[in-house]
Amino acid sequence: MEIALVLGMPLAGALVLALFGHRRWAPEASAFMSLGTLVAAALLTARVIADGPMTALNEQVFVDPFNVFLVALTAFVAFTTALFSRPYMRTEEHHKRVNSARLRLYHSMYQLFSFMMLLTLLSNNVGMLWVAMEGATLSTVLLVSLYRTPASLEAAWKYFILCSVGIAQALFGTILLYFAAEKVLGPGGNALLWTHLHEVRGELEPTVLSLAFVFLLVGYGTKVGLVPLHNWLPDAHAEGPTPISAVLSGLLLNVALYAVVRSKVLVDGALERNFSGGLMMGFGLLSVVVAAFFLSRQKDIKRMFAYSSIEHMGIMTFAFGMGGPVAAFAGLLHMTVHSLTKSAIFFTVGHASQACGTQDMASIRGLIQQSPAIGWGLALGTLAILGMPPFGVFTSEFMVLTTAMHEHWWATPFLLVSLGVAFAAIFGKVQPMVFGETTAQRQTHPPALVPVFVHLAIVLLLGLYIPPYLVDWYRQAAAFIG
Amino acid sequence: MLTASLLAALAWLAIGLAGLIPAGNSALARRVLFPLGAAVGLVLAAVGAQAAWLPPATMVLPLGLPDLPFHLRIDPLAGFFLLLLGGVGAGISVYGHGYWRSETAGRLGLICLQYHVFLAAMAFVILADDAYLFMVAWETMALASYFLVTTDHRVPAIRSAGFLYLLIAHIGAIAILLCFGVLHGGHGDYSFAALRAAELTPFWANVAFVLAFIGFGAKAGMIPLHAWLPEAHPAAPSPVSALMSGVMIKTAIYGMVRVIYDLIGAVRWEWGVVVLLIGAGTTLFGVLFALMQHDLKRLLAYHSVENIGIILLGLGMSMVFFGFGHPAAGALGLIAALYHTLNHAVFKGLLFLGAGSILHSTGLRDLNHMGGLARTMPATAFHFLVGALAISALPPLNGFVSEWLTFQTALQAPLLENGIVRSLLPLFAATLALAGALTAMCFVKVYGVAFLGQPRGKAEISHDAGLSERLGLAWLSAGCLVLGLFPAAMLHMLNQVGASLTGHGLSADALESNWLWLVPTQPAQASYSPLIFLVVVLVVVLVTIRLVRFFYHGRVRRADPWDCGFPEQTSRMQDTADAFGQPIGLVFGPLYQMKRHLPAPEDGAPKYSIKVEDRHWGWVYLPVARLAEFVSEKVGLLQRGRISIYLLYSFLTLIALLVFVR
Amino acid sequence: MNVALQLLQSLLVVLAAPLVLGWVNICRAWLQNRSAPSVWLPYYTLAKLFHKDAVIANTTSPIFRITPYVLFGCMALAAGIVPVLATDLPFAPAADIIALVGLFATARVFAALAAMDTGTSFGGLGARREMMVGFLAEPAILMTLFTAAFISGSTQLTTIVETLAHREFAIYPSLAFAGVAFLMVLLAENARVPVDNPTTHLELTMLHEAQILEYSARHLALVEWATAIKLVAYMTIGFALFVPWGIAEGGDWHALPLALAALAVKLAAAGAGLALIETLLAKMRIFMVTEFLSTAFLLAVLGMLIHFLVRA
Amino acid sequence: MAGSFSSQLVNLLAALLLLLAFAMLAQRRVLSLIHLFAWQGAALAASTAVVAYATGQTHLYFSAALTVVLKVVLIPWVLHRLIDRLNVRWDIETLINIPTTMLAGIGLAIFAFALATPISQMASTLTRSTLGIALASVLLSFLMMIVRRKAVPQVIGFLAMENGLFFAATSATYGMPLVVELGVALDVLVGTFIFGIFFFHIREQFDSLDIQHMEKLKED
Repeated sequence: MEIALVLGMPLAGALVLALFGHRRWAPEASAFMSLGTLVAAALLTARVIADGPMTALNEQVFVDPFNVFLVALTAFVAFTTALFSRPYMRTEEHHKRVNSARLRLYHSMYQLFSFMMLLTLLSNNVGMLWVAMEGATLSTVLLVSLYRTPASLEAAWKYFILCSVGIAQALFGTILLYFAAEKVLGPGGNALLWTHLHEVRGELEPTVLSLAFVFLLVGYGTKVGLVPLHNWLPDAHAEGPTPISAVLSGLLLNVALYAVVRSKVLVDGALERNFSGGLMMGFGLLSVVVAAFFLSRQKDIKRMFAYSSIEHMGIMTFAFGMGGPVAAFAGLLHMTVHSLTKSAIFFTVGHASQACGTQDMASIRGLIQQSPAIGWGLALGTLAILGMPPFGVFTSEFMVLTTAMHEHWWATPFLLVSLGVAFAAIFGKVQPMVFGETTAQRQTHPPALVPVFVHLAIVLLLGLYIPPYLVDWYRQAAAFIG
Repeated sequence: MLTASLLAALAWLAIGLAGLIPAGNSALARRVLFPLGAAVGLVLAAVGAQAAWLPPATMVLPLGLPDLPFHLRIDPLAGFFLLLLGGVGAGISVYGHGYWRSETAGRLGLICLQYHVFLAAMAFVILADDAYLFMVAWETMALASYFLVTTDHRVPAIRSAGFLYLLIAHIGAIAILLCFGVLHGGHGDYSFAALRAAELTPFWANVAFVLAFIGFGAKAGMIPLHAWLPEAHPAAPSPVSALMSGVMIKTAIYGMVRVIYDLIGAVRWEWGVVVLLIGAGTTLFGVLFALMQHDLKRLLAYHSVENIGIILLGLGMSMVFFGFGHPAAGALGLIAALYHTLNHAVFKGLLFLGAGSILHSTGLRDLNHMGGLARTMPATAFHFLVGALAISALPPLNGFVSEWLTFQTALQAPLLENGIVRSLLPLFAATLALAGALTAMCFVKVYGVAFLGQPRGKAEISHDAGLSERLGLAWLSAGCLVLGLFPAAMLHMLNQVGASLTGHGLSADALESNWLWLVPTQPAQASYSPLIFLVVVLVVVLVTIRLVRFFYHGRVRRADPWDCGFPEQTSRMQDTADAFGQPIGLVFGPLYQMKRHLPAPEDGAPKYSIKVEDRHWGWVYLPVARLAEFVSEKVGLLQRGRISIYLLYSFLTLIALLVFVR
Repeated sequence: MNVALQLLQSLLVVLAAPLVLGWVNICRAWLQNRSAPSVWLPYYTLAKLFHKDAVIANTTSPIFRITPYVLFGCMALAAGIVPVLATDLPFAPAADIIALVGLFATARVFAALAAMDTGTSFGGLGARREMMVGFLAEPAILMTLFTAAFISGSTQLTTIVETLAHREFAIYPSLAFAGVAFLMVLLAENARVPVDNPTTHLELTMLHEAQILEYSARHLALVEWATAIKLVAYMTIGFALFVPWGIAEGGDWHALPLALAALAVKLAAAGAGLALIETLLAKMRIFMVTEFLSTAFLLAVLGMLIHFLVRA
Repeated sequence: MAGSFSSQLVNLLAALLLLLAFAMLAQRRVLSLIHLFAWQGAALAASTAVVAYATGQTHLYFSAALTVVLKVVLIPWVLHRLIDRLNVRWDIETLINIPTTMLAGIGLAIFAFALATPISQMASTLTRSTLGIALASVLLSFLMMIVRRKAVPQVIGFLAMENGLFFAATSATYGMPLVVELGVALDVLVGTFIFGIFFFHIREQFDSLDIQHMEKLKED
């Protein structure tokens, strides 16, 4: 029942807002819808923890410890982003950058986007997973070009073309997977169902599976933003409205990585582990190193944090590539803390760019002096995302590095050098923005910074003490990933 | 014992958080919290002193990673450093209470929080017994001190100093993390007990040593990685720079000793020679650059670099002796190094607090504008004099004791068989002597220019330090005196620390000599009694005064100083700080990158200024920055903006993978 | 028993110091064939100065008035420690040679501070130059002391004297080098001719004199006296390290007259030698002192290397 | 009869599909490009129908009908209207001249066949040999997207790639379950509409559909 609620709420929200999106109370409605989804997700999580994985809707939807944690995370961040977008969108409307028609589009697409993401996470049918992922891309393309500026159009166009082409490869991979599965499970519907595939993954045909994994990795890898395929990500995350950048950076990348990990689990059965693990580690390491060196040349703040997302996705892919319970645990923890921190940073960046009227880092100065909440939020968020210890990002990076030193010691120097370079680049640019004489003006609508500090508090908590139920929840998921 | 120190650290955290309560213009933080912090510091010092004599105790907290919870451990080494942290921290907190009384409410709460989180983080660094808690505490310490350094962040120089500081601290932390990775030797457990148990092949032991040396050296302010220290310490408010210079750098020394002596265990003599070379370089570099400074706090920061060099010399010698299998001499070297760590913490803290009082009352940091402060600030002048004499390693005070012990270690050189090292050791002792004498010259310059003679700048009214400031200064100068006059007690304690770490203490008859004499090896070989020094000199002074008054008279008249016939003596005729450093500039010229601005003959307001640059910027820092810039420029080509190029990238990746798979 | 001997030795050195200074001046006068002043002239000047009223600059702080007494106290202590007449006296274990060097450093720092206190250019000039000589001399003297310490295996002057005195006469090349280096450092530290001219008050050349320019009456007397004691102390350290014969062992009274005689002979010879050096050499330019003292350092290091390589 | 004859028919249609893909690669004019795309849709629908007839899979008939409606009628009509409204100039500039693209295309086809042969031995389905052709057409349309300078041909290339994927689905595995087919078709349709909206915006902003204008977002 909860699954119906989790999926139904955002869909209903999308429809309602499609009709009444331009009304005054639309942002509140959207926030309320997201809150409903969050509550449903919480109930679902409790249910799954209580009595283990379950399927529903004649096995089309499947819930296990791995995706239920992502569902809860997605619902929570979607809710906080909705809260943040209330004042943000009103200020944008106040600045005449969006009219009410576009607001209607924005709110309905936002709810549709969260529906698509939840569907991707929950769908047991690999084909439906692809369709939902494509749906998520479609729903965000129009949002990226919401402001109709040449740059946002260019970003949206590239985002759409590159992601559609990427996901098309994923479709071919799904077809090959289905082809291999059909030989074992026979024709009919359940050859695409992940649960069946999972049981029978031992006897699947190795050559087909390796080909399928390549297509799936390239396909969903484009959505994750791994380096050779990352070019759309900085433009898309920088040009769209900030709530969209927050959700894209925070959640969509996780969902894409979820899809890659799902296919890795299947492929591991057939081939011995180092094939898929090796590929993912290679891509992950390449992303971390290249993204780190991109950072120091950035002028636009959201573009810089987009590159930082590429770097963190690289770390996660590397962690999942390494495999083993500790690395998987680290990967999951990194997914959580990265989403929370990155969305918190985008909230503060949104308010900061509105306060200073530009996203160009050279002209944002002295945030702490003008509005301490935004200034301190950005400072602490940046320090958290850079992996400074009291925060949770350091915990997962510590686990990733220590397991890497344990198994693949040659990779650690690359990781550490790029972490150092990233630290120098990002902090070098953020510090003058936070400290010094201010250039920010008073804003019309008071900034909603409660979500920022809630996120950072959770990340700080995860840094020092991971509550036991969360630990064995991650452990189950990590064991599941293998 | 361990629970007490844990409670003390948690108390500091609580005090820090309490500072945030904005009740009554943060009256709580203004009146109560800092003295409370000082009290907690004293408790910690007492616990530390006691722990030095007891066997190690361990404890596991439920916090931290699921399979690596926080391990805590207190052994004599940790006890000693807790004593250092608590003692010096208490003095500085009392001083801070007075110094920050006039701070605005909002900032005071913030400073109180960051200050006490800083102290607590240092305590946890010392207590940590597993890699994770150590790293968390290490970087929280760096973070808290970064925010303290950038309290008044409106000044661009302070911002860049803060950034440089946090960057080098982070790079150091990365090296330390890598070192722990190398140390754990392959079975995935990162608690220090496991790291100790893991035996390493010689190659990996060398790699671990190099990484630990670079990592902790970056935080201590060693030669190539020191550039942040002369920038960050002056930028911070004075109590914070005292805490950073006095105590934080010592946590780096603690880390170095813990990793090299405890975790790696088998010390090799080649490491000792490396540490000696870098230590000598650091010492000379630090003192020579200090002599050319005219900003008081920057001068003191360079002296911190110098004293770290002296500590490294002691450590290096002890490693050489341990490496060659002479544990007694090695233990003496370790004791000399640890003793100097404590001494430096005490007198550097005192000097920075003194500089803080000057800054607080006259608002001056530039020596060329100071002068004649002894008359208007007698208390600060006296305490600053005690600190200056201590740092110049003059006999009755504590600076001399640790240098004397280091000399005695160097004099054990004949024990060594290896010819080269044996003759090198005394040369290092010579550099130590040169550094000591140069420090004396530097502090004559500082004290003479700042406190004595006529006021150079516009003589605005300068009131002496407040009561609590004076209390803090008095506590630290008392520390200097006690550590200087009764070294034997401290020698026994440090011997305990050395024995617990390396299993070897000093020779038997060095220990059973009574409290009056300081005997490092045997009485015949060397002994020194500071108390007799002081008593005899005092007696002779009093007797002579009495005799002169008795036989002759005590009449005295005040008059203008001898002006050699020149009518009016202006205060500009006195030596300025740069003038005093001029012989050094001549003797050690090529070491500096000097930019001299000489006034032109027709210049209306002739002004002479000299700017001394640090060559390391050109050798180490700028090339690294240029390399990173070059690589990121090359990487930038990946994102040229054309969509067809991007499509080509994904196409080629697909084809490459397909080829690879088949 | 030993305490009496200790007091005797200290008093003797303190009182005899001006005599040695007088002797040096006489020798120099003879060598420059001028008629020599009386040997007791330093005592007269001291007495005269003690009678005068002291004049103190109005800008000075208490340090200026305390320093003469501190200087005198330090030098008296140094006189007590160095085994002038007998070894193993009560004060001997209180300090080894490194502590003695530290003591002289304290005296030098206090003198420089007092000089800076007057607030005139002479004070700064004198302090700066004196400290420069100080930091150049310190490594050199330490290396000489190390060489002697390595030979006798200890830094206590008592043990050094006993080990060197008992060994049958053998030529130690390392000690020879160290001796020359020690002599050069002695000249520099006591402001004798090649480095500084004790008699002149010419602004450009004076080092030590510039520091005590402001002192008058009893303060000046004490400072002059302290300088004299310092010269004697340096000489006796020289004797202890390089010419140790004749010093009474273990504080027995019988060997005392012999020790006194030996001391008198040695002091006379050293005073004459010093006067000879002062007449032969001229004062160097202030920045030539660096080469002078670095050669001293080099000689000392050479001596030590020889000791290590040749075991002699 | 059904088995051998229908497999020959499917192979014929597959060859036709590949030929059309090559033709689109070499095409200069937008209008004829759209016609070729329509023909490709028709070939795909025919092959789905033949497979449905041969294997008796009822849902394949429905997906063949869907393909006809979508790929043969609706999308080409929408593209026609767009081109009239935007009065797009008729010829297509390409980044690299046609002969080299053709050579690259042939290379790709050979590579696709080499890749697909080990898989097709295992395939038990009637149309196992066509997997190689499907992969080839996907890669060819990918190449077409890369070399085109105009927005419209790039979109048509993307749609051709979707055709290739559909053909792979039907040829390798008798088609995906109906709900997935519907979902994919819906996505393609919505994608086309969004492309249309984009054409208007791009024309309005850059008053030309040339992608060269959209190169400002880069690391300078």
